[in-house]
Amino acid sequence: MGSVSIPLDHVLLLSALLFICGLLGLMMRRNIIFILISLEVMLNSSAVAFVAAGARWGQPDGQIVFMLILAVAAAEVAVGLGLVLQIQRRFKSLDMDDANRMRG
Amino acid sequence: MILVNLILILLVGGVIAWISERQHPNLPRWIALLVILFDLGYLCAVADLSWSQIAVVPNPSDATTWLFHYKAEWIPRFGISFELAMDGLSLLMVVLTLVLGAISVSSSWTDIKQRTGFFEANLLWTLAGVIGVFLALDLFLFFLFWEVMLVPMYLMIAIWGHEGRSYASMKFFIFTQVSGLMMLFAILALVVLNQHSTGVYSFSYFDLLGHNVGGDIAYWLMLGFFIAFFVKLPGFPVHTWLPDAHTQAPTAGSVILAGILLKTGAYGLIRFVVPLFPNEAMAFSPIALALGAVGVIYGAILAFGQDDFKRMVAYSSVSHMGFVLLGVFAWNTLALQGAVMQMIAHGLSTAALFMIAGSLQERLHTRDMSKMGGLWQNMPRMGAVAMFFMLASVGLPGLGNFVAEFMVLIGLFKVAPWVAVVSALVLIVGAIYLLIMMQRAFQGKPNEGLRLSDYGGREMLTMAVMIVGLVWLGLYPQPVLDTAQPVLDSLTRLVVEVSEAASTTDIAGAFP
Amino acid sequence: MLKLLPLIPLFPLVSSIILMVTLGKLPKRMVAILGAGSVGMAALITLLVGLAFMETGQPHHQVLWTWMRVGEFSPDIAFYLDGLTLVMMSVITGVGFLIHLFSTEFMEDDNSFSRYFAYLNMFVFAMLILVMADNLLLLYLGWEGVGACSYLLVGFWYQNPDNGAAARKAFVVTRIGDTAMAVGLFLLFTELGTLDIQPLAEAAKSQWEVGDTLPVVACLLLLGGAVGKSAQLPLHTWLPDAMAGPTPVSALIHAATMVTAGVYLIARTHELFLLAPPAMLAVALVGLITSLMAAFTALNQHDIKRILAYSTISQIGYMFLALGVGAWAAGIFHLVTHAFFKALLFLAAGAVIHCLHHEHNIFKMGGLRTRLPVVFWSFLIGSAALAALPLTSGFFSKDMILLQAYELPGVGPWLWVGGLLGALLTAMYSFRLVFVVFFGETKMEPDKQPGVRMAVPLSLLCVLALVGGFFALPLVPLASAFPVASEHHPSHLIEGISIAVPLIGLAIAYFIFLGGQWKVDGLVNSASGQMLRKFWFSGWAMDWLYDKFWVQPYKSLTHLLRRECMDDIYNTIVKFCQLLYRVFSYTQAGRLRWYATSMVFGMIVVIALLQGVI
Amino acid sequence: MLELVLFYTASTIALVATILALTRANATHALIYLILSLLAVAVIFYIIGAPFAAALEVVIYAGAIMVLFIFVIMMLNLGDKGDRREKQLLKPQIWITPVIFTLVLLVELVLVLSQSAPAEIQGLVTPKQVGLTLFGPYVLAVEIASMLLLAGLVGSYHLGRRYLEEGRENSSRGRS
Repeated sequence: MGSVSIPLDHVLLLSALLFICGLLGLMMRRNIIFILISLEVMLNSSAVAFVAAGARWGQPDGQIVFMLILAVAAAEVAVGLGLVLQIQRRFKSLDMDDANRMRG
Repeated sequence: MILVNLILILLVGGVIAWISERQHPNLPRWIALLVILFDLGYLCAVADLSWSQIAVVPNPSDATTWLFHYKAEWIPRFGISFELAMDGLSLLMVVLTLVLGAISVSSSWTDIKQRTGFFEANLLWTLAGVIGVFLALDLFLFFLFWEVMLVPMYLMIAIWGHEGRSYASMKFFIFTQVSGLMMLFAILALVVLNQHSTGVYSFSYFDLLGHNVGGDIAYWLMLGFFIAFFVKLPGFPVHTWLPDAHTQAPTAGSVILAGILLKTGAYGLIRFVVPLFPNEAMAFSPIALALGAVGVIYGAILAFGQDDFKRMVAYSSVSHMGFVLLGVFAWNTLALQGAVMQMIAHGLSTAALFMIAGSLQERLHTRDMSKMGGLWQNMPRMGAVAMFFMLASVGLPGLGNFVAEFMVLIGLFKVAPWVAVVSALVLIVGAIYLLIMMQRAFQGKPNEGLRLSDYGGREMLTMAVMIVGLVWLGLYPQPVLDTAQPVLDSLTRLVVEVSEAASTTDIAGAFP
Repeated sequence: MLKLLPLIPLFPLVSSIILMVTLGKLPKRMVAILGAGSVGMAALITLLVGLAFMETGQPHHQVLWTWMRVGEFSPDIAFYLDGLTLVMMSVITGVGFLIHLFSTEFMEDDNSFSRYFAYLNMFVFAMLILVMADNLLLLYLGWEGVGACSYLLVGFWYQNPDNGAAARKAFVVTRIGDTAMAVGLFLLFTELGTLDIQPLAEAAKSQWEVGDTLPVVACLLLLGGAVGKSAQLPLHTWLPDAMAGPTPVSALIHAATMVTAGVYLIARTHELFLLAPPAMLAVALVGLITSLMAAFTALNQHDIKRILAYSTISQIGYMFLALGVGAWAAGIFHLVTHAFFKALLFLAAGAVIHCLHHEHNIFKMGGLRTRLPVVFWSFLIGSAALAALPLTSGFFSKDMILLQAYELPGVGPWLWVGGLLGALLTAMYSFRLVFVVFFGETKMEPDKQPGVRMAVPLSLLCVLALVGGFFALPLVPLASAFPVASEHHPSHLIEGISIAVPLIGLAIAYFIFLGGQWKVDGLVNSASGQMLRKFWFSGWAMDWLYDKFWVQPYKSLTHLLRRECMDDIYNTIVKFCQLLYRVFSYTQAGRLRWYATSMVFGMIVVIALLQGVI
Repeated sequence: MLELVLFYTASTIALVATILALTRANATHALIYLILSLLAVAVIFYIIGAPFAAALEVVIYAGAIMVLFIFVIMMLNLGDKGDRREKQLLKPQIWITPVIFTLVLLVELVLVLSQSAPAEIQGLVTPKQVGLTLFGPYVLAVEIASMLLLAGLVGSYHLGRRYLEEGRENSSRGRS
């Protein structure tokens, strides 16, 4: 892998596309599971960007941030799924439009 | 220190009254009454004033010429100090506050049954705040007291009020708070402008007095002060908090509200608005006079339309306090004296009417006049007392209100004859609603089945104090006039000097 | 002796305060002694003071204390005694005492006996202050004081709402006049710098010329006050209703004293009026028109007290006429004689009512001549004086007025003709009353006879009504107070006509109401006759007019405003805030997707800004 | 050259799998696609010279986290209930605004990216480098991450426990 010629732009473009996909999923889906999945996608896409940026300079910082993102994702998923359980119990549905108790 | 003690006695007394409730539920009342009387006694004994002292015309911008003066550093960095001072005008107001305070304690003797300690504490704290307002001459301190007196009053309405208390207390609070905010802006702007020209921050009245801001900004600052006091007065059209607050407040609350709190607005107009911004206030006077005249008539007309006894009295307050506004903005000695007299006379007569309303509510459990009638038969003493205060409110010569209204009108007539003529119409419309009130409550067919207790000794004594006060004011008001005269002289002179210096248009010519 | 002056109002005042403070706990005998006695004492002192005054004839001025002093505004509590004051004081305390005496019997059965005397004494006090006042402000104190007492006494029987309404009407209508007067005081003070009556007159004479506008305005404002208090057009409507009060009250307040306060005011300030000829003419015209209208109305009433009330209005109209033509002394003379005979009439009417189970309708009475002889003679004498039959007191005073009116250049003869017509009507209605009530067949039997405390005042007043005209007493001191009219006797023809007219009236009344020679039923019962009757009965529909154009609009105005339209402004602010709240709370719908979308929108905008796209 | 082909293939797979994952009605299917997408991303990591990241992506992301998802879905026992409403996705008023927004955003991102100078991936970053840096200058971040994970642990335990306890109560209540 010595002669790497992958353009950074393209990796970042991929990251952007993944991010957009996640965002679109976040906005369109009602099911909270899918919302969590979309969040994962978005986190992952940013991770791609970080790793790519780290690789661009040949520095490990990108991967370290990736690991931090991983930690965030893990914690987020743990809490998020706990919430999913609660929402399912309380509203008998995973549809977030039903769980709008917070409307002003 | 005398002035600080005056306030401290009330504050500490409030705490004691609050605590004492644990010993006996009746104790707070006695303590409150004694604290107020002690305060009054303290003022009389320690002050030790002679007429010759009072007769000295104070220089408004020199604190040493005042009767008392106390100053301590507070926040020197911003020129804020704890500065109290008393002249004849504040002396009158403080005495009125304490007398009416004692009366209001008496009026709520049987009215308040729960949490008496906290009630009396709030009452005393309100009085402390009001006295602070009357004495404070550091604008920051003044604003502090201005806000401080609201909170216990708000609590009194919100906790011990009648059925619509939360709406009324909220309305009261919002109206006074918003207007107070405008005053705060005006105070800060005034201080900053003063700093620009002199280089030091100072909130002291004495430092700011000579400072002539000038220009459009001064007009707006004047309006900031004016609105705060005007809402409190209350003037038309920002009077609407008053009928609600008065109606819903407990009797003692109404007495304090009508008797004292409204006077702080009038006091502010005399003490701050005109002296700080003489030219602007005089330029504004046609509008203020028109508002005053409209308020006078409007209050009387609306009072006629009310069924609720207290609401009617509240509107009569709007009407009567309009005279104060007229008196202040006519700004000659006669009208100003009338305004001061009106503050005192209205304090007594309206407080008495509110007490009567309170006693009626206590006995009949309603304030609706359409459900009353013929009560004279059941309660001749109360009827006679009500008749007296009704006639006082109508402005019967020989009683305090007449002297006040007549002096305001005769002073106003020099400045703005037509405004005086329109305001004089209140002699007619005022009579209409007060007579109807008497008819609906006390005259007409009596309800034979009703067994009501007439006024007892405590109530008659309280009323007698006010009756004697009004007759005294009506037949020999000279001591009051003499006390206020030097202050008003100095203030009117101040305005004349300033307007001569600025050579603005003649005041009299502004409103033919 | 003159130093005793302040004692005169003090006696009734102290008595009144004692009665008020004791709240009816005193025994009735005690109350009667206190109530009537205090006025009696006042009358006695008035006599002493009067005698002392006659000796010197110099006006007496006594300052008690400074009422209020602010700059140049410094009215005192001070009394001023001259002939005019003395005459008024004599009438108030003298006639007042007789009426108090009468009341002790008339009101004997009333529960509120003590309250009654408290009010009545207070009234006497206020009235005395009114006439004794040295400045217009103190006069105004008395002026308002008598108004308040009148209000209290008209509504004395408060259980009946009608009485309350009458009392309120009396107070409010007079208050309209009072307000005009107050404005007049403002004007006088602002222009002349004082309210003391004597310096005021001096200042007016030095500052104003005859025919200036200001004196005319000031005098018209004062006239407004006088018109209200004295029940003249257009503020006369309260007086007939005020008859709701006890009859002695009507006699004292609404016949003898208070209603003549307007006459007193104009006489007191006559030096101002002399500077304002148009105002003088207005006074005369108001007086003449009122007297004629009220006389027509009196002819059609059937309530005995209302007839007398309208007659009072009419007679005060005469006094105004006198003042308007400059016959000051004649006006005051008529005031005095009127006080005698009208008090007599009212008291006699009171006695009739007292003895006939509180019946007021004259057509239910009749033939009382033999049943109540004392009352009959009193009434007859009173009516004769009222009708100005020759040699009674009313004859002299009325004759004087008419002759002086005739002599006024210009409109004088016309005023005289009007006055004569009034005199004719006066004779007609007064004898109609006498004939209907005391002659004819008996329709009701009296259940009691007036006792001695009623009979004595009646007889004394009879004497006064008969011979009061011969008294030089009122005229001597008056001469010092007023400019003397030119002594110039008119022709005998004029005097003859003046004498004849009341007799003609008497004859007409006799033929219509007693003899039955003239049948007027046909005329009365015709459609137009009925309408005219109704119109006059209602007092020229003035009440209706005021109700339509003043009372009702005011009521609807208050009804419109009572819900506090100012609050609508603030409620609009509240509504606006609530609207904003609703709009913004819609964005906080609790929908995650909406939040996400709005976040994205925000992102777009932020990035665009950072990139400088926008 | 091979790397380029690999990169573009993996990118395509990652994108397509992500799109498929987000448009599934069934959550389990979606997760499978998502795992596929993550694996593809792991390949990309490897290609751009971050083997350690690639390993972590596979082990933790595709392995642990996704398994967590699947456990929960199995625990909820969803069935077909929720699926029907998801069909509304196809209605334009649901998707039109998000799609427009995201497209705009994409355009903006592309614009941003296009402004930077073209650059290429430098080369391999070994796990040793990563480890040294991680516990060198970034040690504080590690601590923060550990705190975060602890908080996540406590939070999920708290939320999940209440769910389980109430479930037990409900079932015991049902029995009695």
